[in-house]
Amino acid sequence: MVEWYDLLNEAAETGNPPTVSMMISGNCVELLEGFDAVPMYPEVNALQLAIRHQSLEPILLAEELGYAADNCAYVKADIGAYLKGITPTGGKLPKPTLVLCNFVGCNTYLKWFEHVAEFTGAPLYTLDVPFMRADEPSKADIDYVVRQLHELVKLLEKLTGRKFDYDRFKEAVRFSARVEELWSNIKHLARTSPSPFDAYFDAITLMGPLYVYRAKPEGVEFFELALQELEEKAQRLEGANDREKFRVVIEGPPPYPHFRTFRDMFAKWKACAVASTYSTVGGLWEFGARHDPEKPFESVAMHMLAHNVTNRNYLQRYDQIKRYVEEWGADGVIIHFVKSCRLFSAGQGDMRDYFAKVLGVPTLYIESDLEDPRYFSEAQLRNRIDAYFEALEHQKLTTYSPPRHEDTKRFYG
Amino acid sequence: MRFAAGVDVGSTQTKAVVMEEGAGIVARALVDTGANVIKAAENVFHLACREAQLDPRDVGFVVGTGYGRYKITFGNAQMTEISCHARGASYIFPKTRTVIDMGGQDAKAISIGADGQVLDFVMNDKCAAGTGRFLANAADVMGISLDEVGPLSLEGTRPVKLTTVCTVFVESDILSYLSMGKKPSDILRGVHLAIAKRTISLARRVELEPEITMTGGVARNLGMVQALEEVLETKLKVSPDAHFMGAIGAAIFALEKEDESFESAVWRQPVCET
Amino acid sequence: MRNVAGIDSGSGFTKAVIVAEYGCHGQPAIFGRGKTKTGVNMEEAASRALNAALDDAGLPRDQIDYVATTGFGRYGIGFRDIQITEITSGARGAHYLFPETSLILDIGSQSTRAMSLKEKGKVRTFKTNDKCAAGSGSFIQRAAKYLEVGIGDVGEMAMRATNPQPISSVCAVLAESEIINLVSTGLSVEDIMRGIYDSLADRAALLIKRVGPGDSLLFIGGVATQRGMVKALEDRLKLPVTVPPHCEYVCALGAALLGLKRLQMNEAQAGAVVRQ
Amino acid sequence: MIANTINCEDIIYDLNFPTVREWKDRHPGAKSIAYFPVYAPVELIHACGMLPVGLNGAGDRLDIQHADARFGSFICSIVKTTLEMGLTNHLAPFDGMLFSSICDSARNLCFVMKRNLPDLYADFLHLPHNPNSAASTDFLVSEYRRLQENLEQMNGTRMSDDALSESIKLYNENRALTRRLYDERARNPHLMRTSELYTLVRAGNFLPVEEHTALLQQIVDELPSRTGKQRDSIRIVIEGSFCEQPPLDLIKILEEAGCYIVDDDFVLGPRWFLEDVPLNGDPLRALADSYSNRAVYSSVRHDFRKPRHKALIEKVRSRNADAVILLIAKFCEPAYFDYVLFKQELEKEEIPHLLMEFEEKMFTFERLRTEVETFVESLLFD
Ligand SMILES: Nc1ncnc2c1ncn2[C@@H]1O[C@H](COP(=O)(O)OP(=O)(O)O)[C@@H](O)[C@H]1O
Ligand SMILES: Nc1ncnc2c1ncn2[C@@H]1O[C@H](COP(=O)(O)OP(=O)(O)O)[C@@H](O)[C@H]1O
Ligand code: SF4
Ligand code: SF4
Ligand code: SF4
Repeated sequence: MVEWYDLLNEAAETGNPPTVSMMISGNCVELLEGFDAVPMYPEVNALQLAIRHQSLEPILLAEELGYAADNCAYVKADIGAYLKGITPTGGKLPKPTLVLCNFVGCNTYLKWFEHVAEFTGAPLYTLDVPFMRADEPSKADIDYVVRQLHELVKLLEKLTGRKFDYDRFKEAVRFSARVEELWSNIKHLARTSPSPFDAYFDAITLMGPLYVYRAKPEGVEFFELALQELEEKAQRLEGANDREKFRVVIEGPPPYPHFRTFRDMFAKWKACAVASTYSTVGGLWEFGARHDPEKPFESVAMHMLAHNVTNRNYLQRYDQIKRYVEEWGADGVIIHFVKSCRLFSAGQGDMRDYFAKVLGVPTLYIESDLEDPRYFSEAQLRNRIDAYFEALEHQKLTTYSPPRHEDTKRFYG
Repeated sequence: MRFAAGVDVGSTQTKAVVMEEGAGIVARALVDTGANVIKAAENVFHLACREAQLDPRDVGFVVGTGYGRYKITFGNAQMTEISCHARGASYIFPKTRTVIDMGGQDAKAISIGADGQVLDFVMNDKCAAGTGRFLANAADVMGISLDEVGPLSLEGTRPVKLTTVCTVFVESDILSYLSMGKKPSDILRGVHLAIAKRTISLARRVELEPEITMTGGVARNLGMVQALEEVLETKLKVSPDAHFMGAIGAAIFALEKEDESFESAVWRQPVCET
Repeated sequence: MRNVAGIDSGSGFTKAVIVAEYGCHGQPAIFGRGKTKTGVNMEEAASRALNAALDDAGLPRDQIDYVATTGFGRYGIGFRDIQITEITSGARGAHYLFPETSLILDIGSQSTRAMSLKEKGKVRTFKTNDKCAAGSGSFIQRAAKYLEVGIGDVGEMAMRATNPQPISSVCAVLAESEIINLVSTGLSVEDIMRGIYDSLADRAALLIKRVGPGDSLLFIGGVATQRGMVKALEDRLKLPVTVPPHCEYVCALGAALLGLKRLQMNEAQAGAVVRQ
Repeated sequence: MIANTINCEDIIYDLNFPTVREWKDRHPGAKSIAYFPVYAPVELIHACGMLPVGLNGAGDRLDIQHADARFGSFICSIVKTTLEMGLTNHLAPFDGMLFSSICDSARNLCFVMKRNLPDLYADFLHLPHNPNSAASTDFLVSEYRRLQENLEQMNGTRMSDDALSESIKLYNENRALTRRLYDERARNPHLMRTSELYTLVRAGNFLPVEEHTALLQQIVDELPSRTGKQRDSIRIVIEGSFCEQPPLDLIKILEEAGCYIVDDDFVLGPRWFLEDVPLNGDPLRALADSYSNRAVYSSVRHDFRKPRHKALIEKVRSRNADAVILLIAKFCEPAYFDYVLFKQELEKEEIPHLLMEFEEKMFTFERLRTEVETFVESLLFD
């Protein structure tokens, strides 16, 4: 991570290497490799600020500019920080060569990057990815994205003055496929009890490297190491917490400004997240999807369309969580509503309704925010979380077993 | 013969119940929480003991609940009011599947399973809109006692539509309706319906499966019970002990404590968290 | 020589001000003030406030040529000639008292308003808070009740705070039990009161920041009589905060001044008609 | 029933959708498709022999009892009232419901509806956000084609290109008349009150296009005979109500407070093309191409060739308006975001503006009345 920020700093100083801001979710970083360009992820900046307790100041500045209290605080923090010249590491951030809005689901992306382009004066390209309205992307969907990817290559050649290196691109896709394989294997380790790692809190710390190095040999190295360590831990039956009492699936982003406090509320109950939707924002691979070096453009398109949680529709997310509960053997589902994020949160009440009422899975619904420290009421969260685990405990004594797949029909497909 | 007690330190009123194994509830006590939470808890506990003709030392185990539970100095353990209200309700009405608790400053809905375990719950505790306090304020403004608001509201035929849910501003709302010459009963009916709607739309987040039991102090307000029933279109179970439900649940847990059905975090010793 | 009455029918209190057209050296000047609880009958409260002001000015009722109303009850007063919103009138009144004013905060019993002015005391932008008591004067009234001190004294007490107690609750009602707990843990009323002012100041600051920058703030409305609140604002905003004398009458004053303008305009037009 | 201006208000506020029911009685077996009120290809639905109906939420005429539990805090009212209608069987007259990629809330609503109302055909259209790309029109053609096939399947009959051209023609006429009325209002706001024009246009959401066109014609014809005198009011442009609609009473309050509304983005549903959809060539492609190249801008349509804040300024100038009121639905995130750039641009151009937040389900307007009156006063008094 640090090297990455240094690289960005260098780019800011020297104008080299070229940098492209884009969204983490469903990104096409492999394509950038073909130009030796470095990705910049405003989301990472925003969440780094939040973890470092630096997010409130830029948020307030943004609100003075007219951003509403109810706008996504990621955007407010990012824009505010840009205008204030704040960066997570204190280093410089370059003016991006291109602001690439890879639109995968979240409509806020469109606004966010429109504003970044407006404020930085950098050129903007919106790569429009059709939302998953059916189970699988249609041919038209894929063609549309692929054609835009080719347009993007032309544009980047113009902006960077560099020729697109197709072989580098193919190789990058190969690295990605490998990293995805490793990451998926890590995720699957959580099926064993005790789980050697927490697939929410620990997974999030692993996500940084995943985004920055997915398409690079460094990424492969890093995750081979990580997998090995965790496998050994699993061998020794070592859990994430000293003793695994509850296995839960967590939906929704974490409250970064209060990350530790939040984590402790679960640790206190020896509850371990065995899977989480948020850790699939970068890519959803535990169900087998991979990039394919033989069809680089198509597979990048497929990744953007179908293999990241944000571009998948709500019912597909229900299904994903349901599979986690069943195949990863979880006792319950925690839905963390974040005020900022309508993509994740709009309709989570219905999700709760589905899991609690239709499937009968013990479900906890809690609210805070992923970036704005003001929306975090410790006492209320603790009260709810305690009550939830008190109940789970009671149920584990009585007879409760997570529902099996066949108990409930899928909605479509 | 074993005794155990539950103390529910609520935001508005503090309740205590003493139970005897086999014999059920042997004593109840209720005091206003007031400024000194610790004191209130001790008073109510001793009152209950006195009524049970017991020396507090004869009470084997005390479980504290309610928002002030961590403040209880003499308690052996705490549990959240959610677990306790559920436990109490299903003790009094074994067929209870849903609990609606309306207290002084919050409202909860709890969905419970066959043997009283909590399946799901929601609560409103960020904004006092639509809680017991709302009613208490309304009563103040109209210069009538809490016991009267409910019955009076039942006489209302043309409920008014409140323009605010804010527990503070509802006062001026009511005043302006009075000045328009609206009947107090109609105004109160409007107030009760507004709260009922608010509470139910919160409660619908959990499975509203019958039987539905209402607990908490507001359950003593017939007007509220009736308003809820009207919005829900079903009858509610309301026990004369509704106000004590949290304390009852706590007392039951306290009795259960002896037979080691649960080990674990629930039984952490009192730690004063602030 | 004509007299105009401005009546601010606020949700808590009704205030009346009488302005004479040529008071001191040809300028309009304040002749009298009156204040009363609004209660349920705005019209009646308005007459009460007006009469008080008349007594104060030593004028009979029939000497009033024009009545301008403002505040949330402005439409509820039958004997008005014109109604103006409390924001416009507040701005105008403030401008009359302090012509340099560019940034104003008005905290009343049920609402908080921030406004920035352009030339001649016209409103440039403004923001008002949502109907939530946590940001308004009635919060203080209730707090005072719970702390068992008079509303007249809370402001001074807060000035003596040594370590302010932050209030975590965002609700005026829920805050009360928090306050009670603070009291029970033996904290001083002074420190608690200051904590309440700080949370109010935080909310007010959000509004103020949204109406734009300024190098000083004029603070009006009943809450402005409370020095603790003034201090809290100064600390939070890092700006000098001025409070005009009789700060709760500023809206009524502004209404009177605007009313006077109207009166003069109408007559000018009437005159024009006659001349034709 | 032939609609007239008198009962427009009843039409748009009746949750039993009498006009839809009547149409269905007159066309046994024919289907009707409701659409979330922004950018829907009504022509396509019409050409399939179905009745397209723009749903504008339920306002304050339906207590939200169930929807709050599905869409919690921080979500706009129209999403909740629309779901509430579904959960309380108010959508019975409709055979399907159409959503499009306007915002996250509305999109998630589509799938929540799918789950809660399995019998209702709910479809989601992805409208392209990259009109710069040559590929986008091709894509939208395929997307419309997909919708067409689904509708044909519901009907069991094919839709002919001629039918589509015919529908486009009908809607072109209808939109031309609407544009005409908008121009008339801008010229003589005292003769064409917005509260009237609004109900008139909104009624188009619930009437067969032929009927609505007749209705519009009737008003256009009678306009010249109207008389009245100008009040001293300010000419304002309304921006931000493209989706959730403000209560009619709020619009009336704006007018009472002394605003002549000379342009607005109310009920975009039926009137979102700025010019006629061309009738030469493949009609479906013409329709798709018109979305990219002839559609009115709004906070939920992204076209980086022409920033929305520039478009707003143009609108203000061309209508020679004095000020802009950004009338935004509470919790409408697209509108919230655009406010920032609108604000900047308006300030640069020194155009006075006011931000007002409303909810379709609100019924008291004290605070908003005070805000708008202050705004008017700040422009009129000196
Ligand atoms: N006799 C009564 N009639 C009607 N309402 C009552 C009565 N007694 C108490 N209440 C209501 O019950 C509320 C307190 O209920 P309680 O469950 O004790 O709240 P908490 O647990 O938060 O203290 C009071 O706010 C009041 O509105
Ligand atoms: N005697 C007093 N001393 C200090 N503060 C007061 C006094 N009387 C009223 N207040 C404060 O002023 C507020 C009312 O201010 P005001 O501007 O009159 O409100 P409104 O115009 O909305 O009625 C009250 O809520 C209270 O906080
Ligand atoms: S709305 Fe959610 S997904 Fe979109 S940018 Fe904000 S946090 Fe990310
Ligand atoms: S609206 Fe009233 S009750 Fe709700 S938070 Fe604000 S002050 Fe408290
Ligand atoms: S009002 Fe705004 S947020 Fe709500 S559905 Fe419409 S566009 Fe989306």
